[in-house]
Parts: sequence; structure tokens; C-alpha cells
Amino acid sequence: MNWLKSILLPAQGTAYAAEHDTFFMFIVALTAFFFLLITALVVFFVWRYRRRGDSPAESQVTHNTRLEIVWSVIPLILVMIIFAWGFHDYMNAYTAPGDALEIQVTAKQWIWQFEYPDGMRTVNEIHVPIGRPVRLVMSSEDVIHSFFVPSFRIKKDVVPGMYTDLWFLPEAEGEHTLFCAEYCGRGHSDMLGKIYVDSEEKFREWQELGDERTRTMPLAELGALLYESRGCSTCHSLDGSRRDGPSFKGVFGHEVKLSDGTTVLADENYIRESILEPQAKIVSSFEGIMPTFQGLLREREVKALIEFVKEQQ
Amino acid sequence: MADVASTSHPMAAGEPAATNYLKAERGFKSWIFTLDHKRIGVMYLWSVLLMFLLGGIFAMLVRLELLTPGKTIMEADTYNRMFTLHGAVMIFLFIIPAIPASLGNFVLPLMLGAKDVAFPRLNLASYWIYVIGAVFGVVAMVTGGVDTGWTFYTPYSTTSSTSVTTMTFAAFVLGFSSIFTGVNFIATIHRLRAPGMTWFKTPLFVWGIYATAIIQVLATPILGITLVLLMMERVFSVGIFDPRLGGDPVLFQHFFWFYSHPAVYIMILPGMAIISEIIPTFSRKNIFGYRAIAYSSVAIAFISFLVWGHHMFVSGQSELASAVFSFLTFLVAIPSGVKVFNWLATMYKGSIDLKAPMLYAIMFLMLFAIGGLTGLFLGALATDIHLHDTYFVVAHFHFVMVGGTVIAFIGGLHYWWPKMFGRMYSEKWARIAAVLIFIGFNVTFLPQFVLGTRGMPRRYYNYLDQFQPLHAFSTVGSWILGLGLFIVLGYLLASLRKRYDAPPNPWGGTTLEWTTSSPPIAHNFEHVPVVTREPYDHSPAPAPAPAGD
Amino acid sequence: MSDSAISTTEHAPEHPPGLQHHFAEMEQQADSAKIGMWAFLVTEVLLFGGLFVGYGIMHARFTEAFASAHHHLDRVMGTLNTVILLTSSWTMVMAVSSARAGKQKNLVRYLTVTLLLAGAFLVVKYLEYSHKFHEGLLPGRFYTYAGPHLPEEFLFFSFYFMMTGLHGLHVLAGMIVISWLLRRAIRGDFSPSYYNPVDMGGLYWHLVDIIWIYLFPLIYLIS
Amino acid sequence: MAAHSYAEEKKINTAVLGSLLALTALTVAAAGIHFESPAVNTIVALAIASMKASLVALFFMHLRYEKPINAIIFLTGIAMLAVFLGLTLLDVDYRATPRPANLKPPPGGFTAGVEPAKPGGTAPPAAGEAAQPAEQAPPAR
Repeated sequence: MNWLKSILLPAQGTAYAAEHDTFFMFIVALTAFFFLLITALVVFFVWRYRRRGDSPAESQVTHNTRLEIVWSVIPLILVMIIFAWGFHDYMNAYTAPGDALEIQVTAKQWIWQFEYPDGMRTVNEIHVPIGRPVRLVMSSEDVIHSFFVPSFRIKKDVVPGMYTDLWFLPEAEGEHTLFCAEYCGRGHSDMLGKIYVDSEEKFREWQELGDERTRTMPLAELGALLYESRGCSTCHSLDGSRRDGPSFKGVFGHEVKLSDGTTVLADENYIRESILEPQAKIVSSFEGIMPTFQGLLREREVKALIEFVKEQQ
Repeated sequence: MADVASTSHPMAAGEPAATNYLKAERGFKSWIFTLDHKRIGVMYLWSVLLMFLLGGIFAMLVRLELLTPGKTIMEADTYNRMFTLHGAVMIFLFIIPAIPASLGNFVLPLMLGAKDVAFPRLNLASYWIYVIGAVFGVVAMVTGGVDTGWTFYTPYSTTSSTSVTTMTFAAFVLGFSSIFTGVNFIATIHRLRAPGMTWFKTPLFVWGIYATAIIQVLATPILGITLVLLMMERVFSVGIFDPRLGGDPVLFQHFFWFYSHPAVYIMILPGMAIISEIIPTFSRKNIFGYRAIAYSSVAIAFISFLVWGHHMFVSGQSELASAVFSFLTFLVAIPSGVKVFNWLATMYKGSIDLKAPMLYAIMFLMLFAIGGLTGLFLGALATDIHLHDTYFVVAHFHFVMVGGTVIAFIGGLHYWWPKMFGRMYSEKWARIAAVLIFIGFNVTFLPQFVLGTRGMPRRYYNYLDQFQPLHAFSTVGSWILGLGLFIVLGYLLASLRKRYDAPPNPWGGTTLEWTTSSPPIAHNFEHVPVVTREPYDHSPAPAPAPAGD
Repeated sequence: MSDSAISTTEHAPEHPPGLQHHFAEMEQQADSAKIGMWAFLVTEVLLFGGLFVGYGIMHARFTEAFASAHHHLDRVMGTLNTVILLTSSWTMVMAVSSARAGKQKNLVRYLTVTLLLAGAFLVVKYLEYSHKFHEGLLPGRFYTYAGPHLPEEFLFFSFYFMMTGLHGLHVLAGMIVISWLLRRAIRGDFSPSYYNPVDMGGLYWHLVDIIWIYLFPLIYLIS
Repeated sequence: MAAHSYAEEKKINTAVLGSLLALTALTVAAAGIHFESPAVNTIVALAIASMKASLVALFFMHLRYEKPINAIIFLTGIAMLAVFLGLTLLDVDYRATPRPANLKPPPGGFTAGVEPAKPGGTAPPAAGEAAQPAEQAPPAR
């Protein structure tokens, strides 16, 4: 059965995922049995009782109470088993333990923003220590999104105006993909995130210095990575085409007309200010909907983004 | 053979004595102002098939776009409009009116031995309101389309700048068309049965349509008020669904699914009703467990109102409500299972003739079995957490709606085609098309189960590369399915060019509609039939009862 | 379903007026009309029911805002309207009884009084609405009331206008139906053997009254 | 109704109208009394309204004298409404009520004075406790 489980289901990231998969395979077995039973009966009857010439039916029996009771009661018992088992696992999935690492999740049109208890913020990615339960307290700022991590088998809608919570106990180190599962507009399919499960020391190291992969990376390359992972790509294009925000193409070093009519030279300070206080200077014919990245980006990451924008000629 | 007290004088095949309903009146006005349930059924049929074509085009475009991750032929905004319009057109304009309004309108009075439905004018009003709703739908499509998904979830639907209000109004208008059909059929079945036809002597198609009419009458008004509230929210910001104003988006989901889950039973019950007609006729055997199937239909109709919360297990709904809804959802699975087993038992020891309608009935049994059984995954709380809003759900409801209702609709169309248009279709082409449809359907939707379990969310314009092979497989399947459906349309239309060559009873059916000519005369029966036997009594007919008892 | 032997000849001896071709006899037509009407009335009950459920939930959520908002409503006008509708229900059922008893003059008189009462109801409604428009107590984004108010009071007026507005539309539709009945009654279409339309009009009107019976306490009288 | 003559019908209908008006007076009076919780007021009002509605349905709409199918249809409609309200409350009463705690105002939208960041908005259900959420201040943004 494991080969079928590996085909049907993604890798298991948590103990709950294993529990869920056992339940899942139980229903697969049940479904396969009943489907094969029905198909076998249909094929056999069609072949065995095919009409030869103008032959009448062999019997006109119209009901058999015992048989009808059997094929009502047995399915009822089976579905009640499925209900009870499903309810038991559901309570495990949705009742968080007390001592969990609590992370605030805010979903907004097309990016995930996370905030750790110590105030550190990240966008579209989180690092969690292995073996310690994590509890996500989620809310949305605009429409309904849904926090879905297939390898943890967990999903819950992120509803505006309301807090919903979700928890998981990571047990497999590595990278797990986060999807948005509730349709939320143009960027619904781009609203992906990453959950990195690290060992205890790697997690502490990450908390101080940030991702070691990015520390050694040249600034412009890191900027390109951040352009994607921090969600800049959903509003700023690189090819000059207009989206919610102005395109980066050919911006650096040129005059920019602002909404209040004045024009300003797009130098490093302007780019930095636009990242950290976007409402200060808004390009004309655009709305001031860009969120501030103050506290969301380390100093090195801001420099990297500036270098990246500089390269977009 | 229903024992018709005074047998109408024998008619030579193909030469109906009195003029049939198609030739009774001529000209365009005789169609658009007709009160004849048969003509209204035919008008509904062509309109519904046109909408099926339109919805199918949207489906093919969606599948074409998903051939490769990222942009294949359209942008994200266009894709969002395509899958929304595919959903809205297929559900509101095709599958809800399809069987009850076209085949149901045509066949129900014939089966009951009545001259017409209870309220012919209301029947015509229902058709024209459907057309008005369809026009508003097309207007919404042309003025920028809708990108909210056919479910119109707030707050996205209240803040989307696309023409959501027009499409909402179209669905609101279509609701009335559905209510009028439901009201009409309830009154017809209660009061217009032929003398001697007690409730348990009515064919099972009548029971299925009766259960559907109950749901149409009881559920559609809540859709009406939901759409009115949505329009009020968009235009006046009344604040019931908008969280910024104290409203509750999850409350909209309650309002919406209270209609939309019973609506899926409006779709499947007529499909089951047709299968309950086809299998006894082509097994030349009395139906097994008539009362079980009749009671199941009505039981499904009422339990279907208790289960809507299984669409909202992960929506932030309270755990208590989710548990109660999950329990009730499993209760509604039992009557469907009972029906499938009863159909199988009907085929046991029958004399099965694999004509086209029976082919589609067999396909229905297998595909609906998969559709129903995969519902177990989505009804159970724990597995629904993983599978909700993934392609598993897409595959599940396409197996039930296309594999179930559409296949049954095509089967019913073949079964009553000779009765409706007086011509036989080409059996050879019907078999080819059936095989193509079966292969195409499975190739399209079986991979989507695996896509779903592996975690591919639905309504995704751009997806990860690991899902690409299965999507490509599914897209190719959609081409085969499309081809099969076009072939069906082809040979059915071709059959209309032939002269009347269908005998009154081409399949040896035992229900009343086979006792009148094909196509039937304007007021259905020469003499009011008096029913004395069971609806599916295939036992050799006893000596004819003395005339005029 | 009457099992009386149905003469199979096409032309029944005397063909009562108003009997449609596809019915065997008047009782069958009246019965199916009644079933159809009651099915339609159920859809009206559920249409308003949806609004009542929405109102109930929002009321439970913002009890104090709804309580303070409803003081702007005039209980006297509400009670007056209730009395008007109940009386119009009475005149309507008397009209149906008159039609059944063949009392042509009474039928016309009762229908006229029902029509006038319905008009009176709408006039009272108009007065209430103009008072609200004047003070800016309007639904949703049009709520511009200057006086002291809790932030969520506009929700109450959203529901007030939706529920009483939809009910008002139904009263208007009722007036159209009754005036159509009045015209046919004056023309003498109805007789003890054929008074179906009056019966159906009566059922519809009574339902409009039942909806107001629930609407009045829930909106005007909450404490 | 054929059993009753016109005069009898008039007597019955007038009696029904009288009791309807009396019940109206009763419900207006009942609204004046302040029971211990507003819920009781609503229940009393609904009970009186239901009495009036059933009077109208039974006598004015002839449900009492006609074939039971009509009454069955009417009661089924009311039953479905009760199911809709009942199961929806099963969710709404056992879940945190949405508060616009951290919502940015709609673009150029109308907020009706409902300030977005209202302190004391209901916080998430505390860990392990499924039912009524504790009233904690939302975490500092």
C-alpha cells in the first residue's frame, strides 16, 4: 500500500500527516472495494444476461427485503466509522497544544506577512525549529485567503475581520510549500510561501543573521531573489508593463513625476524611501496602496533591492 | 404494457393519424406563444444545449490554458473570467434547467397520461424568464465578464470591479424560472395523474422530478434573497457581508450553500430519475425495489437541506457545526447508495439489450459510483481539511455532475428522441460517441483526483511544474470528451432530416408515454388512458381487459 | 383525485366557463391551482425568511446598536399599519365568501375596501419613509444621520429598508392583483362555480399580511 | 367552506378579526414590559405573532377546511426556514464574531464610523479552548 500512498499523497511533514494518511488510505480501500464490486457486477450482468434474440427476462422478482436491509445497514455502519474516525483526527488537527510558538499571520492580496513573538517580521517565508509545535494566528486584510500546507495536511481559511488559528508540529527538516487555497483574485496562484523547518541551532542562527544562503550572495542577485519572494513582482513589472505599481524598467537615474505634480530624481534615497515609507512619494496615476516594508527587510536586503532596481535599465 | 382501457386504433409506424404536435401549427408565432408542454420542452432543449455549448467552450479554453504552467494562451485576469463563466453558465444556464425543464416538461405529462402540465401559461413564462436571465448573463459576459468564481464569495465579490451585479441579477432572474418549473410540476403530479394511477403506480421518473421540484421550490428563494443581499452590499454597502462594516463573510457562505447544496441534488435527482426509466426497459425486467427508490428520492430531497455546512469545514466555521454537518452529510449518502444497488439488482437476471440509452446508463452507474464514493473523502472532516479547495473537489463534482447528470441527460435524450422527434438516430454513431465520451471523460478527470491529493489548489492560473504532466494529460482528455459530445450533436441533428420513421414504442417501454404515437399528437392521447398495472410490468400481458370497465 | 368515471367523449355535456381544456372538471382545476398557489406562497415565506434570518443574526450581534436605532421608528404608525392590514385581510376573506355565495354587490364592495386599505398602508409607509429620508436614517453608505448614534446603527436601517421595502413592493403587487380582480368582478366574471382567481388573490394577500404580522414586532417592538 | 353559509362565515371571520386586533394590542403592551433579558421579549413577541399568523392561515386562508396537502406544503416551508436558522446559529453562536479589528478601510469605501482598529476586538480562541473566545486585546500591530 505504501507505493500507492507515495503516488497519491505528498511527503509527510508532521506526525498528524501520517495519522491523516492512514485514515485516507482506509477510505481509498473502501472506495476501491465498492467501485470494483459495482463495476464487476455491471459487466458480469451485461454479459451474462445479454438479450439473445427476443428472450424475456429470466425472473421478475421486484424486491427482497432482507437484501435491501443489508445493503442499507452495512453502508450506514461504514460511513459512521468514517465519520467518527474523521472527527477524531479533525479535533487533533484543529486543537493546538498550549506551549506552541505563536506566529501572527496576515494575508493580504497576494502576499503572506508573518510576525514572530520577538517582533521579527518576514514575508512569504518562515523558519521554524523542528520538534516544537507552532501555532499560527491568522487574519486577512482584504478578502478571504486560505493557509494550505499540503505536506502538513493542514488548511484553514484566513478570514478578514476574524482570527482563525492553525497549528502543526514539524518533524521533517527541509522546505515545505505554502499555497493560498481560497480564490482571491489575480495573484491567487502567485501567493506561494515557504516554510523552512530547521534544526535548533540553524533556527537560532537564522534568527540573528538571516538566511545564510543569502548572506554570501552578491547584492543584485539577492535583490532579484527578494523581488520574487517579498512579493514586489506582483505589483511592479520589469518589462515596463503597468500593474498596480510602476514598472522598475528604466526608473533608476531618471526623473519621476509624482502625484502632487512635482518631479524627483530616482536615486538610491528615493528607492530606499519608497521601500520603507511608500506613502511619502507616490508616482502620478498610481494609488498609494503599497504596504511599508519597515522592519520586514534587514539592512542588507534593502541595499540588495536598490542594487536590483539600479540594474533594471 | 400499460393496459389502455380503450386501445387507440392501431397506427402504422411513421404515419400518425392526427397531425403530431410538431406539425399541428406552423410558423414562428406558434412556437413563441405555444402553451403545449411538448413545444416548451423542445424550446428549452435547444436553449439548454446552446448554453451547454457556450459553457463547454469556456471549459475547453480553461483546460487549454492549463496545458502549461504560467501563460499558455491568456492572462490571469482572462483565465479567472473563463473559469467563473464556465461555472456560472454550466450551473445556472445548463445543468439546473436541463433535465427537469426540457425532458421533464416533455415527458412528465405523457407519463402521467395528462393533456398538459397544470399551469401551461406559467410554463411558458418560465421559459421566457429563462431567456431573459440568459440575456442578462450574456450581457454580463460581454461587459467585462465576472472574475469571482460562480460562488461569488464576499468580500471579493463585493469589491471586484467586474460586472458582478449584472451576473448576480441574471442568476436572480433564472431562479424564478426554476421556481415556476418546480411549482408547475408539483401541481401537475398531485392533480393531473390519469385515472387509476395512484402514487405507487407512477413511474420513478415522476418521483425523481417530484423530489427535484420540492427542492426547487424550497431552496431557490434563499438563493434569490442571497443574491439580492449581495447586490445590496455592492450598491448600498448595507453591511451584512462586509467585515469592515460589522458583517460576516462566513454568513454569506451559509446563505449561498443553503441553496447551492440542495441545487446539486436538483441536478442529480433528475439524472437518477432517467436511469430508473432506462434500466428496466433495456433489461426487460420490472424495477427492483420500486418503493425503496421512490422513498430514496424524496428522502434525498429533504436531507439535502441539512448538509450544506460540509462546504465550509475549513472556512473558520465552529468545530461543533462542522461535526454536525459531517454527520448529516453521511446520512445523505445512504439513499444514493441504495438506489445504485437497486439498479444493479434490476439488471440481475434481466434480458439486457445494450442500445445507446443503456450504454449511457451503464456509464452512469460506474461514473456516479466514483463520484459518490469520492464524496466520502470530502464528507469526512480530517480528509476534507487536506482536500478542500483542491483539484480533488473539482474531480469529485465533475464525476457527479458530468459523469452523473450529463451522461444521464444524454441517455435520456437518446431514450426519448424517437418520442420527441419521431425519428431514430444512428445506433452505430451513438456507440462510437459513447466510447469516446467515456474515454475522454476519464482521461480528463481521473488525473485531477491525483492532482488534488498531491495538493494542487483549484482556480490556479499558474501552477508548479511538478503538476504539469497530469494537467497535460487532463487537457488532452478534454479534447476527446469534446469530440465525443460534438459527434452526439451531429448524428442527433442528422436524424432530424429523415422522415418520421420511429414506431410508437421502439424500446418496448411500459410507461404511458409509449402508448401514444411518436411524435405525440397535440393533446397527447386520443382517449384518456386508465392505468391498472405497475409502471414497469414486463411480465407477458394477460388477456386484454374487457373494454370500457 | 376524484375517481368518478370520466366521460371519454371529447365534449363534456356543459363546459363551465373558465375550465381549461387540460382539466377534467372544475374541482381538479381548483385543487391544482391551490397547490400551485401554496407552493408559490412557500417561496415568498422563504424569501422573507432569508431576510429575517439575516436580521436575526445581525440583531444578536449588535443588540445595543439595534435597540438604540429602533427608537427612531414610530410605534403608533407601525401599530396603525398593522390594524390596517389585518382589517384588509378581513375584507379580503369576506370578498372570497361573497364570491362563493354569489353576492356580486358585496364582492365588489369588499374588494374596493381592501384596495383602499392597501393604499392607506402605503400612504402610512410613505410618511414613515419621508421622515427617515429627511433625517438621513438611510441604509448603508447613505446613512448621514447627524445626531448621536452608535457606529453600527446604519445596519438596522439597512435591514429596515430592505424588509419593509420588499414588503411594500409586495403590497403594491397585491394592489395590482386586487384591482384586476375588481375589474373582472364588476364585469361579472365570477360565480359560485367559478371564483378561483378571487380565492388565489385572497391567499396572496393574506400571506402579505402574515409577513407584516412578523415584521411589526421584530422591527418596531424590540426592547 | 361549503358547509358554512355566508352569514356563518361572516361571524367566524369577524370573530377572528377581533382576536387578531386583541393580540396586536397585547403584543404592543408586552413590548412595554421589560423582562429580565431582551431575549424573553423577542420570544414573547414571536409567540404572539405566531398565534396571529396561524389564525390568519387557518381561517382566512381556509387551511382548516381544505385538503391537508396545502397545510403540509406551508408547514414544510416553515420547517426549512427553521432548519436554515437553526444550523446557521449552530455556527454563528459558537465562533468568534468578526470585528473589523485590523482591516484597512476599503479603497475610497464607506466605513460608517466603524473605526478599523477598535481596541478589544475579540482575539483568537485561546489554545486548546474551542468554545467562546476570551476577550484579549489583539497583539500589537
